[in-house]
Amino acid sequence: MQMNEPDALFGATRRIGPVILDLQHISLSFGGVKALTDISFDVRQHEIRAIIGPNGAGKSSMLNVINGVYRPQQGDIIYRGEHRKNMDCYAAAKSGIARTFQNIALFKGMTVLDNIMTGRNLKMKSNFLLQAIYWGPARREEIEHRKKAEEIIDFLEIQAIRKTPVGRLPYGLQKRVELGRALAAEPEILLLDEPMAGMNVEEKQDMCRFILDVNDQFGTTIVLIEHDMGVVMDISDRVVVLDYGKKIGDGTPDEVRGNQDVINAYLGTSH
Amino acid sequence: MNISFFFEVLIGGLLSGVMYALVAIGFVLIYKASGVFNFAQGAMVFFAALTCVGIMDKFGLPLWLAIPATVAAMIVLGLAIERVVLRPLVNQPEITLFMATIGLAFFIEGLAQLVWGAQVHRLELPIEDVPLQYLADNFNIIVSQFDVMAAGVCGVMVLLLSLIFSKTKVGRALRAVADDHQAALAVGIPLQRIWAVLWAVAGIVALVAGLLWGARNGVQFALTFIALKALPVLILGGFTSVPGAIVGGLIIGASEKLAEVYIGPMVGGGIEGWFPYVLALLFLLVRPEGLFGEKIIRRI
Amino acid sequence: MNTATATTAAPPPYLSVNNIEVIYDHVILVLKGVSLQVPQGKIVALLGANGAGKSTTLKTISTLLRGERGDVTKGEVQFKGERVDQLTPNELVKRGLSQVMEGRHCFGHLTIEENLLTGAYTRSLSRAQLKESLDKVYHYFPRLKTRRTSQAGYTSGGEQQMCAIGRALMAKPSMILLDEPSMGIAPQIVEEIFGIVKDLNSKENVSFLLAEQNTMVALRYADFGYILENGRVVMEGAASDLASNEDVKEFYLGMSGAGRKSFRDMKFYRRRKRWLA
Amino acid sequence: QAEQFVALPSYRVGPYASGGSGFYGGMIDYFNLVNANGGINGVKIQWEECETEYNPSRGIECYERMKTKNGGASLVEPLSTGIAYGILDRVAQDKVPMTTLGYGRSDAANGKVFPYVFPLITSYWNQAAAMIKYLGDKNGGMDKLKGKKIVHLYHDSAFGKEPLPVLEALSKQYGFELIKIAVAPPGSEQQSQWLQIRQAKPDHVILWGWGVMNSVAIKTAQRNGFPREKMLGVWWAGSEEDTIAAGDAAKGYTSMTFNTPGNYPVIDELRKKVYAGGKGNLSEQTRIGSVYHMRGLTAGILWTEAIRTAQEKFGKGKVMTGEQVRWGLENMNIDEARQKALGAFGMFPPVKTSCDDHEGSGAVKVQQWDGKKWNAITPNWVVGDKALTRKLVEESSAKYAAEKNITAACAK
Amino acid sequence: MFYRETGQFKTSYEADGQILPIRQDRVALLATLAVALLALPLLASPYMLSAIFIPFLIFALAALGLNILTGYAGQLSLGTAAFMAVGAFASYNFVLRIPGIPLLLAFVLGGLCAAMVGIAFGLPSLRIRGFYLAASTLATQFFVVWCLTKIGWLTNYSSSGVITAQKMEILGYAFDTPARKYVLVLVVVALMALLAKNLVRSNVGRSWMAVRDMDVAAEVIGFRLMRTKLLAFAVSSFYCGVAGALYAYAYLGTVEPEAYNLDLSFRILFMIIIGGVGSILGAFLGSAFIVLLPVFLNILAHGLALPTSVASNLELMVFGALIIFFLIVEPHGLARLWQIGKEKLRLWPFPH
Ligand SMILES: Nc1ncnc2c1ncn2[C@@H]1O[C@H](COP(=O)(O)OP(=O)(O)OP(=O)(O)O)[C@@H](O)[C@H]1O
Ligand SMILES: Nc1ncnc2c1ncn2[C@@H]1O[C@H](COP(=O)(O)OP(=O)(O)OP(=O)(O)O)[C@@H](O)[C@H]1O
Ligand SMILES: [Mg+2]
Ligand SMILES: [Mg+2]
Repeated sequence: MQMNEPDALFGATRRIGPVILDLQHISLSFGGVKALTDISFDVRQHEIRAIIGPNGAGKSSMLNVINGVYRPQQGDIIYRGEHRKNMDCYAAAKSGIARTFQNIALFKGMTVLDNIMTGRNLKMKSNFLLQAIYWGPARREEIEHRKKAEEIIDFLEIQAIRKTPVGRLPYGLQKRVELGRALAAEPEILLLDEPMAGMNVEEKQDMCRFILDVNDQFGTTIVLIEHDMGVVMDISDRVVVLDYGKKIGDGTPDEVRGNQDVINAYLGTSH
Repeated sequence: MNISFFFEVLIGGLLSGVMYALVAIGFVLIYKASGVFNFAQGAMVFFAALTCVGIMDKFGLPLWLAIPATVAAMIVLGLAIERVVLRPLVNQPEITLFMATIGLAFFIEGLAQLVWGAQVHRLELPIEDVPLQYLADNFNIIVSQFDVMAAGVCGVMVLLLSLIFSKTKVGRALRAVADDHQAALAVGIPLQRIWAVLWAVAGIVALVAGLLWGARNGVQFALTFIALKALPVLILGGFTSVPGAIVGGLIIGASEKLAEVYIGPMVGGGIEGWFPYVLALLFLLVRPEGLFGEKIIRRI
Repeated sequence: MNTATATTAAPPPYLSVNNIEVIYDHVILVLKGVSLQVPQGKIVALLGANGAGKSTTLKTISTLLRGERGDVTKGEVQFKGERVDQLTPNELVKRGLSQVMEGRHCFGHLTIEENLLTGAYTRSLSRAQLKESLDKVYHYFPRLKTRRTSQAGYTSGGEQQMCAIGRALMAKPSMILLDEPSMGIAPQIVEEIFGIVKDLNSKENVSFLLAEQNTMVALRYADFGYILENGRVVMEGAASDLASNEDVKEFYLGMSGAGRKSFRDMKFYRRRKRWLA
Repeated sequence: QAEQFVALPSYRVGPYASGGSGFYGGMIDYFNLVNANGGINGVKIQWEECETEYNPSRGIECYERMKTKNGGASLVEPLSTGIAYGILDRVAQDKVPMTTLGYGRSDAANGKVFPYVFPLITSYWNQAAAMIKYLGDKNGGMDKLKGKKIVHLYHDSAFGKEPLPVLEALSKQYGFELIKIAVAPPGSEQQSQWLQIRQAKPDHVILWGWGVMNSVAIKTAQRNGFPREKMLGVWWAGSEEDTIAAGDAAKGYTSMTFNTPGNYPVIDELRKKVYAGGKGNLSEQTRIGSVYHMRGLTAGILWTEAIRTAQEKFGKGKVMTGEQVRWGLENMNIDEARQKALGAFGMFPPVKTSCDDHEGSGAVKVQQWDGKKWNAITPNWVVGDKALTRKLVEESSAKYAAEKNITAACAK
Repeated sequence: MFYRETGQFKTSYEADGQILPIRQDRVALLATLAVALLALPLLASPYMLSAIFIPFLIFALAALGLNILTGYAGQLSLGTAAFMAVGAFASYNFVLRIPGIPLLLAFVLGGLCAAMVGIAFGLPSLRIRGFYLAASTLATQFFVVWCLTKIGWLTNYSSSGVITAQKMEILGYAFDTPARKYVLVLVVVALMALLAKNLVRSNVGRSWMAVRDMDVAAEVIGFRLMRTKLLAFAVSSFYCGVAGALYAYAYLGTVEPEAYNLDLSFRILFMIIIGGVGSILGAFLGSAFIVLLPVFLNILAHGLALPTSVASNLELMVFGALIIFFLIVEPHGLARLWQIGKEKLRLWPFPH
């Protein structure tokens, strides 16, 4: 991986593919609270799809539905042509959906490296007895995955904190490590929940670059929740807007920017 | 099946359950206030009871004077625990605090026997532990009047504490503390003072439990073991609920007695040691936070 | 800004942090002598990259550091002319200094309203006064009102952030330490939050020390700013001066000579230029 | 001058501290008395205590630490079944004789298999047999036991189950119904057990309890209106600690004992020579002559007598090795005349040991609590069916020998 | 200045993944092992071997087991002694009933039995968390001991429910002296510690820690909660089971079920908390602390010539106070103190 080389990036071409994930008429409520009401939208291969909306609109809940943390009461999820009523976490992970969380959900007691290695767990095959003996295949496997993890560490420029327990890291770095953990799974779809919260502009720029590179380089499809409109408008291909659990807009950044409902509900007049 | 015998077992169980609840309440208080599972509660019960009879024996004071003296001792103990043990451990993981209370238990046990000696004492409360004549004569059901009184005391305590927790801002503050020490400090809840008060109150509750249990079993080291009887009550009722302690106590008491009498003989008896735990465990499978406990929030 | 008292002579610092040094876990040196002042009735912004030590500075001031195994090994903190680094957080809140912690820290099992009510713990208020304070917070954050009976643990990230800010306001402090208030908040609410800050500042003369990543907004509202890097203050000055400083523009505002650049057009990772280290 | 070193892995904290302090207090008091009187033919006794907390692991450490000290320990008494088990093999290897007064393995009475273990005076099996004998006598003859109901209320552990073979065999033999009711340790709650007992309406309740279980049993019996006179406890349920804790409820309660309560010249001497000089081991003088204290005194007497016996064979005024003391323990004969000389006539049954019989007696008494103190209610020592228990001893020790590959033989 | 890793660069991930990446540490560990295995059996007194080192190692093994469950997988358990009991009584029965079975195989089988019991009692952990689970694990403790006293077959119908561990013989070689027993225990414990270290630094270990730190996130990443938790219960119980068997065979000899009581469970728990939750080294340090401290205090109290009842109670109080003291100084246990000490040494003589 040589993403640090700008030339490599100029050459890459982004090709938006067919719909890979289609959400149809999703409704989700908790007791009396309606978090999502009849929401449908789709995600195409290779695209960067943003979800925006005011606080409590149901954005995070949407991601939770996509990867099976929440089970919607209604609706259909079609992922790679397969219909399902809902996902379950394990199946989602297995089929290539990885994510980051709004309230950082790193494993606090583990080092950065270990956290990133956990992202590769689904790719590890040797059983626990072999691992206990740590000989032969288990050892080779561990080293091979360690290499991948190190590539990600290099990519995210967090070499220096490799062996630091994540609990000690400042907020912004934790966000980056979490991205690393998701990337380690080499996902097909990457769900990012406010990856740039708590970062300054410079760090956001870096993060954007990471996201764009992942998208370019691996063709990873990205679903992104972000409150920084600058970021959303600059890097996403299409944007869904939610408000009070309802979809109020969907389209290219420019379309959304012009949508009066969206302006009223979310963007305000200053944008 | 003999119906009156069944009722006798049931009532006996319910009343024992009240006695368990008495100890469980002490746990609840501490858990509510700090999210700490206070392993030293049993030791505190022992310490309180022993101090009370110790004062009576050594200084020849009557019971009604020994009790306030012991209350004072328990308050001092509560303050000391806060200052020396809890304050430096603010915001530490629960397991660390739990462990500290184990150290505390050793300390208190050693202290109690160091000060008051190792021998067993008797403790006579003004109310005798004999069957209520009326019930025995008319229904052939034996219910000890002592137990009835204990139930009354327990009821009053539950009522009082529930009121404090539900009607005052301290109650709310306690729940806040149990959720997040740091944030509680940040909003200005005087954690230290609250803890000190709560431990002192838990000490007084321990004294009540110690007096009742001590009158029943003798004041001896084994009083520390009754904590083991209170645990299933606690998990069944929920760690954070005072009414839960009493409801849990009744359920555990009744079912353990019924099980020992009706199932015990089939398997060789002595099942009271584990039966309440297994029962509570099965119950938790349905409600992982106990009957009235706060639901554990697992969300990302 | 409080124009009535504004004179040319610098007002005595309301809060002053003198040369503090902080070590975590006995070995990790995080602050290497940080000094800063907040004059009464001013808004001071604390800027810096991830890990610069902003949160640590705020926690040192509010003495919440102890709970995280951090030690202040040098320096002192003064609030209203009194040394406060040995006080408990409770005493500080009573003296009028409140902190909104980074990462929300709501009481998950309490409802939103109960969360807000705990905020008023240090004040003994009548029912009516309490209601009034609550209404004020609900007025600032209407979203909270609709969720007032939900357990905070089940509300959305932004709602929790609002709850945390609202909770601090309930104590009616005269000085607020705000740690990343805009994090996870929708843009127009961010504006509103800063509006509230300005409002409290000018109407009730509340002073603010805010650690903020959204430099653009922060400098717009602040009077004064400090830039922290690797546990040291590397630059300080009036907000307007900082905003026009070329380096600050480049690193913190994302603007180069030609104005704002699109995020998509960033083709290079930043080779961080630093004042120090 | 050389001293005879003995090891006391004692416990003075924790749940059993009251018993431990009384028992070891008695032993130490007696050693002090012996030393004050010039020792055993001039050889003073030297002892060391080590806190075990009644915990096997710590007990073993104590034993290992003390066994080589001061030229080697020549006797040990852990007063804890768990610790006794833990050092059972070790004492044989190290040649340190261990006494287990009234507890531990009953089959250790067979000295051919357990050369270094001495369950002196009486074992659980003989006690159980004696209990039935007593109950038979009380009912007017063993044949009167037919059709009677006896409840065995026991501590649900190895300890409580130990007498079952004896009781079961006797129940078959004499035709009484044996109802076994277990109490889950520690036994601080027994309502259900006593309701069951009330339901069964037994003629007697044998209380095979330990620690808090005893006082709770007595109390709960009272709560359920069961007469205490019909309760017969083991000797671990027959001390002041058990009855005082139960308060008035204990009045009339009976238990077994192998010490006759009362005052003895040796105790008077103790007060004069030891306590008057401030060297008494008990912190409360009221406990002098209490059950545990007297049991400790008895142990002290047996130990000194064993050493004395050994000296007679191996040289008076010399320090005996563990092996030599073992011989002494195996060849003791404390008859009534000797007891008189010791000022302890009747305090414990006469003891005569041999290689076949490490127990040396098997006789016990029954005592009753009158609300203030214990009184013996059997004038003579009660002995049960020793043929039966002997058979069990043989069988069980043979099994142990087989498992351990030991060839049974008397040590020289 | 003498504890520096300067100049030691890792050229491969393999080298970096070593158990002890710093050369000094490796040398020190090997030296310790060599001394423990070669010198100690010859030099140490039988007392040290049989009353200190053997229980120290056995408890360390049990603590290791508990640490896997509690420290790594985050499931607080108060039933450790029960698993030890299962291991001991099962091994006893294997040796008794299968003539000629190799002793070590019997230990392993005993451990496997414990693992199965562990899995059974681990099932509730899928729903129950925290102290609720901890209190529930007491069910294991009481139930297992109850079974052992009730089911005569398990104790070969010995009248009192006591078992006598058979002679330890491997390939005709009898392990009957303290030194021999010690060597056997040491080898078993060292091997199992190595395996445990391997486990916790590979994917299984990470899955445990992930579940411990945040189980919802672990699930999202693709760890299966049920499998992970049950595996932790199984492995942990296996370790405890083997430790229990060693406790019976190499230490106690004759054992009643009561020897595996709640008290023992708590002692093991102290060990991991004092030593360091989630650290292999911590299990050893904790075990040393809990085994040695009472002995040390006891000897100290003797030296002061206090009346024994005072001394004993003071001992207990000091023990309790020291636990609290250590927790305040370092909540993460001795292992962390050790680490901090090393970090300080690395910086020495410059303060920072
Ligand atoms: N509890 C802790 N233990 C050890 N180190 C810590 C701890 N908390 C913070 N640190 C370290 O202190 C440094 C400063 O952290 P701090 O949280 O103050 O940064 P910050 O400026 O607030 O960053 P951010 O913008 O990401 O919130 C970081 O390098 C971090 O690794
Ligand atoms: N597990 C839950 N139980 C109850 N209510 C929930 C739960 N999860 C989400 N909600 C509610 O559903 C609504 C949508 O929440 P969600 O977290 O999806 O918002 P969001 O769009 O991500 O907002 P933010 O930008 O503030 O993060 C909120 O009102 C929240 O309180
Ligand atoms: Mg969200
Ligand atoms: Mg910060």
